[in-house]
Amino acid sequence: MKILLMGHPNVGKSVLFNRLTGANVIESNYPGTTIDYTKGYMRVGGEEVEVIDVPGTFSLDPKDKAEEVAVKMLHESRDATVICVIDASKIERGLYLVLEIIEEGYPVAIALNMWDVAEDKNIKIDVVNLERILGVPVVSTTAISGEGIKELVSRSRGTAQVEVDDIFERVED
Amino acid sequence: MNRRNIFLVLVLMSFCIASFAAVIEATPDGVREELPEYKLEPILIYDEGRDLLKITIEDLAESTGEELWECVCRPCSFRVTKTAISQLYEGEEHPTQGELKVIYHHPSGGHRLSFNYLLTEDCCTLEMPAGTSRKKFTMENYCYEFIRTDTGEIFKTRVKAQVFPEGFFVLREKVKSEMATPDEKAEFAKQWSDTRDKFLVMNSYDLFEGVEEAEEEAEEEAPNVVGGATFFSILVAGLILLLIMMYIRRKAR
Amino acid sequence: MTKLGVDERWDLIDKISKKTVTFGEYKHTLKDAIGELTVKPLTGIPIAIAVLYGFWSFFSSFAGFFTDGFFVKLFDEHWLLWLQEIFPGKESWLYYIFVGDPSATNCFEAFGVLTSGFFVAIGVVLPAIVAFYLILTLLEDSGYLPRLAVLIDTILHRIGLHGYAIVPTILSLGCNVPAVAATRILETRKERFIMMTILAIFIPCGAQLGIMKEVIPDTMGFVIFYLFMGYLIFGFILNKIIPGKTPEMLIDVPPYQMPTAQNVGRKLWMRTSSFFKVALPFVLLGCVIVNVLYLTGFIAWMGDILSPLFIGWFGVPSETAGPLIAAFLRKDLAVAQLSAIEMTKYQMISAVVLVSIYFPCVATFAMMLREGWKELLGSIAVLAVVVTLYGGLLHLIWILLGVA
Amino acid sequence: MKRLSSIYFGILGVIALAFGIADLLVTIGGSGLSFGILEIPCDAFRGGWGGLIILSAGLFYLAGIKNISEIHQISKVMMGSILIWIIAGLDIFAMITESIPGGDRSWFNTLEGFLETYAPPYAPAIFLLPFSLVVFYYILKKERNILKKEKDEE
Repeated sequence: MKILLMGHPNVGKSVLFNRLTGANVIESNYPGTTIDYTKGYMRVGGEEVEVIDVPGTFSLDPKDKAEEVAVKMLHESRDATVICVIDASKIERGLYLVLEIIEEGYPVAIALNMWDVAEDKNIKIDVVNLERILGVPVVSTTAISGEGIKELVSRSRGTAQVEVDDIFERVED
Repeated sequence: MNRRNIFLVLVLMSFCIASFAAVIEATPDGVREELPEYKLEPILIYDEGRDLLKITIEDLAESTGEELWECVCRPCSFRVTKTAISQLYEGEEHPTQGELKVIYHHPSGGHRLSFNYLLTEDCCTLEMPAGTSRKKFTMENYCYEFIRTDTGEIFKTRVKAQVFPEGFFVLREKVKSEMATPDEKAEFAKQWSDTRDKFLVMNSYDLFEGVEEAEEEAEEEAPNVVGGATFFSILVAGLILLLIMMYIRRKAR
Repeated sequence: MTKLGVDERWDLIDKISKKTVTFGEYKHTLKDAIGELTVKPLTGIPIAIAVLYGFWSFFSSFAGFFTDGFFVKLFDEHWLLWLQEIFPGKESWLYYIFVGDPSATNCFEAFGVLTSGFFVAIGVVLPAIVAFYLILTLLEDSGYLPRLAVLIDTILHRIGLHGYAIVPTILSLGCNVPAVAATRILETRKERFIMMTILAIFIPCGAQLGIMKEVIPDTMGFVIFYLFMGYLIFGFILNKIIPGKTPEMLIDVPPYQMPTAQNVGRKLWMRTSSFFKVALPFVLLGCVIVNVLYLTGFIAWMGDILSPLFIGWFGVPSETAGPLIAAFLRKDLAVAQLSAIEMTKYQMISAVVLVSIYFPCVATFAMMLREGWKELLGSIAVLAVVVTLYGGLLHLIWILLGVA
Repeated sequence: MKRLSSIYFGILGVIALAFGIADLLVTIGGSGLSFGILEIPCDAFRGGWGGLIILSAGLFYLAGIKNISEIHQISKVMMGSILIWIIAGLDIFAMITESIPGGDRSWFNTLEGFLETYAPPYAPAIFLLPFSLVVFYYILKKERNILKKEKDEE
């Protein structure tokens, strides 16, 4: 099983990555470019899972080299599950990338990271309702302190493809 | 607005120049001409041509164009150079002109001419200490640093405070700015002559600081352990307090 | 799979967020207010000055504590004496390369690979690098570094770089090797070339700063100021000469947060170990080559050829040819050798400026090679121009000052 | 309460400003000054650069005292304190790193030598440090009455 960690830059992806993969981390360079990305492994339910920290990107139509690499990496691993890391205090910006990836047909799980920052800014998110509408697991996490990481890992294994049209219906009722 | 600034700067500048030029250094009148009984060894120094010069204090006065009784600076610079040489060179070793450098802080012609004559022109540099001028002298003007360029050794010294009588510089300033009363002038002339004679008669370790012969052990001021201990304990207490507060705040959240 | 258009996607998002997100009355927290202070230029610049003061003060105390406090004593009184005893063949050239000259009293002047090579690498550079990366990682994780980049962007843009170029610049104060690697943050080749060149030439590396502090403490301020001016001027010139435009800077400034010890520790370990894996072998290799060159008299021979250039144009004594050539391999050793040569204060300033401009150390050289050999040749060409121009200019200043 | 704190930080700002200017002047002057346990250093780094920062700390305080309860104004006062903590903190850190190694005699310093490095005279920033900590008290109080207000609302 392969997991791609995707999301905007500075949403705490690498902190989450460090939490997930512990020490065995390899700093590698994407061939033909000077963009680095880190790859690591974690054991989930007795199974060895490869986790890749994809360079930060705002959307799937790339504006600079790093975003190009991110999109290539996504398209290269058709079988991967994608964990989208979103800054909970700026949820709309994050959802845009999530929808794009869902449209590409990848099984997705969402980590609403920096949950503590959202609380400080007095933003309340109805996680259960969001999960019902999107049809993908949504877990609130604070990577820095490690809260929510275990739940995110276990629930991301069971996620499946979702149709965008279904989301439209679910958002109406 | 800036026209006023320029005007201000001009006033300031003219004031400086005026005060600087006011004082012309000269021998105060009414000075005792007879010199006390004194016996001083000449300074032995090689000139550029490697032959050994013997310069007595009289040669120094003559060659720099003044009678010996007319100046304090010549005896002072002679004695300080003699002392420096005795500190920096052992036994038969003698300095060569151009090899021994001096940094002095007294603006008078006496100092400049004597050092230039003894050590050659480009070995002597004058550095005026802060807060002193031709009109206003302090003990700071009577400090000297001698540097042996071949070995890099440095001999730092200054004239001891007790060589100058009490209130000598204050009196000098008054006399120099023509505000002294006649008997103040006479008193200054007497003190001036006494000081000059001291430089001729007294031996070097009484005149200058840091001369080995009379080894007065400089009492190294006791390390202020108590002050250090109090500060350190306050520091530690403060850190512990900080940690407790942080702990409470985290607990509260 | 149906694909949505951009607007459809935003409508869907609006609908979703209406259903799930309720914004409480958002009060500006103290943290945001302070965050604003650090970015606005009027208040941001004094804060940046204070942070850089903190950076430097921590760096010198931390590095000083280890180097002067313990390593000097360890290397000079134990390591050197032990080596001088047990190493076979006192006069053999092998001894000379590995232990250096037998009469040396401290590792610093022994110039052997095992003695001064190790001393500089572990005694001086290790604490400097650790102190350096510790602070840099703290600044990065706390979120202040991107704000500093935003603040400095306007200035750096004039020399064709954008704000984030401050990171390689600060990094190269630690060591040029990671700095050259860090130039990858910049997007276009032009920016990367400019950055690498003025970095390798003008920014003295940590070890060299340490040695400078020991060898010429009073004139160090001049040297650094002079180099920094060169950094700006030549950056500006290069930006004008090289075609292509520098893109606008797009940085997402993260919120301030407390850096976590675990994250800082990991980054610190990764950077320090990568330094040792990459730079250390070259540092020691450089030491060997320098000694071999000295032994075979190559440096003396080079010295005679270049001496008209040194005396006439740069106004420094011809013996400095040796250290200047040694500087190619090891900048820090060269500065130490310079201190042994008899020259006036002003000549010393010129010599040290030349040594720090003259050539990056061989480890940086290798890193630049890895980045692309065309860039490397370009950098060497620029370097040659800079050395002759800058050295001559300095000499001219001394002449005008009447101190030549 | 508000009047008292703006007066307090006003005075603190003026003192910090004075110390900053004194630092700069002494550094330009060329010879260090010390009165009893206060010592104004004359080296370009701690005196000049450090002096400049204490000066801006003073300015931050003064800029922050007008209607101090407003969040942006407290942040200026807070920033003034942070600048002082940087200078004073690193001075203390320098003392600590100086006190432990034993120089050429022994590996570690003697107890007496250790304590002696903490002896006065101290740089001006260290005197400002305890007074700059008062800003914490003020912020905690402000947070407490915000919580109280929220409780009243519910």
